[in-house]
Amino acid sequence: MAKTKKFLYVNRKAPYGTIYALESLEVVLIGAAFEQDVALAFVDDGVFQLAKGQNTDGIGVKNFSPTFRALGDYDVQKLFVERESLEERGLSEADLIEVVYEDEDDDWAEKSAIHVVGRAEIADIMADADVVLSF
Amino acid sequence: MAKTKKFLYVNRKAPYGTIYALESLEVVLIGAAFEQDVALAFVDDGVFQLAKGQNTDGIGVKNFSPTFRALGDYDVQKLFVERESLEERGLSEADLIEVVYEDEDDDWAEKSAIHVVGRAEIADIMADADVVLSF
Amino acid sequence: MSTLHTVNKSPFATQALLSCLNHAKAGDAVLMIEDGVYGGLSGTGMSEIVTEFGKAVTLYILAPDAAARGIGTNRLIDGVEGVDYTGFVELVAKHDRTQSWL
Amino acid sequence: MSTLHTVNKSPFATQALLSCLNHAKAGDAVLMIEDGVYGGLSGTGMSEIVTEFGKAVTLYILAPDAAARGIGTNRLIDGVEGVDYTGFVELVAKHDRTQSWL
Amino acid sequence: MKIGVLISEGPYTHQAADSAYKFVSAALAAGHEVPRVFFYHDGVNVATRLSLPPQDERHIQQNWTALAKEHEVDLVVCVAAAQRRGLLDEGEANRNGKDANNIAEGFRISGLGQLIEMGIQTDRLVTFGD
Amino acid sequence: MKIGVLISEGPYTHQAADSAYKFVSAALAAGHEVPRVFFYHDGVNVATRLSLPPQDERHIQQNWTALAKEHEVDLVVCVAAAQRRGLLDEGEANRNGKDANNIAEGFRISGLGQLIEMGIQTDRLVTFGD
Repeated sequence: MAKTKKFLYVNRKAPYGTIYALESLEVVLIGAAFEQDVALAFVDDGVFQLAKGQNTDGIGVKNFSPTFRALGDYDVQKLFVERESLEERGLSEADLIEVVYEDEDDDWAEKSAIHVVGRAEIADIMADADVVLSF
Repeated sequence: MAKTKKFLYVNRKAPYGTIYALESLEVVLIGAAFEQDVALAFVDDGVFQLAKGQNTDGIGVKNFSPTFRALGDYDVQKLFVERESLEERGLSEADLIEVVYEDEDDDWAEKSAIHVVGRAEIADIMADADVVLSF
Repeated sequence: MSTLHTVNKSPFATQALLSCLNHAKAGDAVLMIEDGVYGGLSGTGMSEIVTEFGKAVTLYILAPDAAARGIGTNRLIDGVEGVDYTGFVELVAKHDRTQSWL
Repeated sequence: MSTLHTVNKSPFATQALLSCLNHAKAGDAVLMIEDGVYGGLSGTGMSEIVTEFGKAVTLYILAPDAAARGIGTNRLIDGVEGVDYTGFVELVAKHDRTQSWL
Repeated sequence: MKIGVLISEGPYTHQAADSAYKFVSAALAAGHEVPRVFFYHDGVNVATRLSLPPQDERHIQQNWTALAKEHEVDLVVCVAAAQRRGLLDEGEANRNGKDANNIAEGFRISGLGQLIEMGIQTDRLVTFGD
Repeated sequence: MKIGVLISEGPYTHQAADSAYKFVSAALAAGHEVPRVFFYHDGVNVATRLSLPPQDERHIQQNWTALAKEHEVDLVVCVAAAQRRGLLDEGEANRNGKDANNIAEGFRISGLGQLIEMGIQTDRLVTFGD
């Protein structure tokens, strides 16, 4: 079997105006079954995908933000959110939904999968990936 | 018959990367047969549609810029190009293709259909239209 | 005579809102819809410029699109008014023409 | 280890090129394709910032896309190198990964 | 008041067809007339009857077909844009030697003149696109 | 070297499918392998056999079908994205009670796992989108 590769999903677009955010999430969910190293980066308007309190009743489009919360169950533990992108949009970590996973190496303690990091660290994460999928 | 309306076609997108510029031109050509008052505005990246010297041989996409030159034959005499948009892109009127028409009120003298005007005038033209079609 | 402008793009992603505001005339209305609603957020890198333009034009936001994106009315720039689709229709009827900044 | 970044949007329309340049690392390559080729133009409102970033990364432009848009090589920012599709393939092979800034 | 609507993007990918549907529904509910909706660019793809969205999502084509039937809205798909993108009715398919067609009930294929005509004959024209 | 390609936009509307075609042709000519091209989002619309572009324009679907046949490239269309947008093969149409299908020769419909697999098995992955 091939060695494990580092997959990075880069999300730069806002939800609902276009379908990229939803269809990106569908790839992540399928990809989680392949036992590769998986990380997600939320940059630019991609940070809006994780905004709390989304209610799509008025636009007739399905609200897919709860699906992000399921990522922890799929053992996706690395959702990197760019701090500069949040700040430019007047957001902080408190405005984001919670995504948690149970850490098997730490007695199944519940931990946050969301990591707010600076732009330089996002650049490092990008430069460390084997496969970058952009949405 | 209904009174003549002022149709304004607003072109804000570059050619070839997307089809909007080409399909906008197709609307203008059909619309020219309806004997309405027709004007085109080229704003933002739309000014690139009129750039001289386009050669699409290398990308396998049809070069439609010669079709602009035919607009004069369809009696389309008003192509307004925003000066500020040109300047931001390092362009001047000399970088644009020629589009001419024959002025029936001036002994069929050949005149340029391209009018480079300032942003305020573009705003006036927009505010004077009855129907605005955006591409 | 006045125009209803609609903007459906995030001002952090494209130049559509800025171009719209640069061409709107005093007395016009600008309705932010779809991803355009982010233009109504206060406390962002765009808020100041939107607020400044808002002195000449009336700014609206399509409330169902804002709610979909988790934007509460308390997060909006002062003076940005929320409307529903019925309000959108009223704005179209009230102004002499509608121009979409795509 | 280095990355080939591709940008296919006009820098006058979207933030893609700027975001790419803000994340590219020294030694990376940035290839402007499709409407992205406008980022290679000299004498524009974007030229200075692109030139500045070009000190750390290598800037390329897909020549067939530039020709399609009427951009002669004499209009390019100094140091921006034109490549054809074969050169594009070579850049992909030469760098460890490709990242598209859509 | 007569309001014409232009839809320039395809279903699901962009919100345009959803926004337009909500807008037209509200306009009709308010007593306005929406004599025609014109589908151009990728908007022509709204008219396919082969779409199979997930059960828990809206069915954009069926919503439009139902709305048009109830309120007698003329749903016009641009023929040139449709041919490029593979959206055909039976006549187009037969004339061009294609073995299938995919247009849904309530939509009809016609020329760009119908868009200009809509601009002339309505009091307002509203565009939903990308 | 093995290069995988992802196409995320539909034909004619965006240049993505054209750029990818030129890129893949050049990669194959340079001696690289392109084992698979994956079509996602509106990219699935490239696979319709009902497209009728004007005579003086390129035929994007036919170009891909010919290239795939000559070089044994696996053209895979994402099933979920395809169903939303109305791109079906005969089996999908039959299973879902649709009276027509529209996929072209040389393309096959499969799951997103094929995209991940492509990422694992190739040396490079290049995305063409919007």
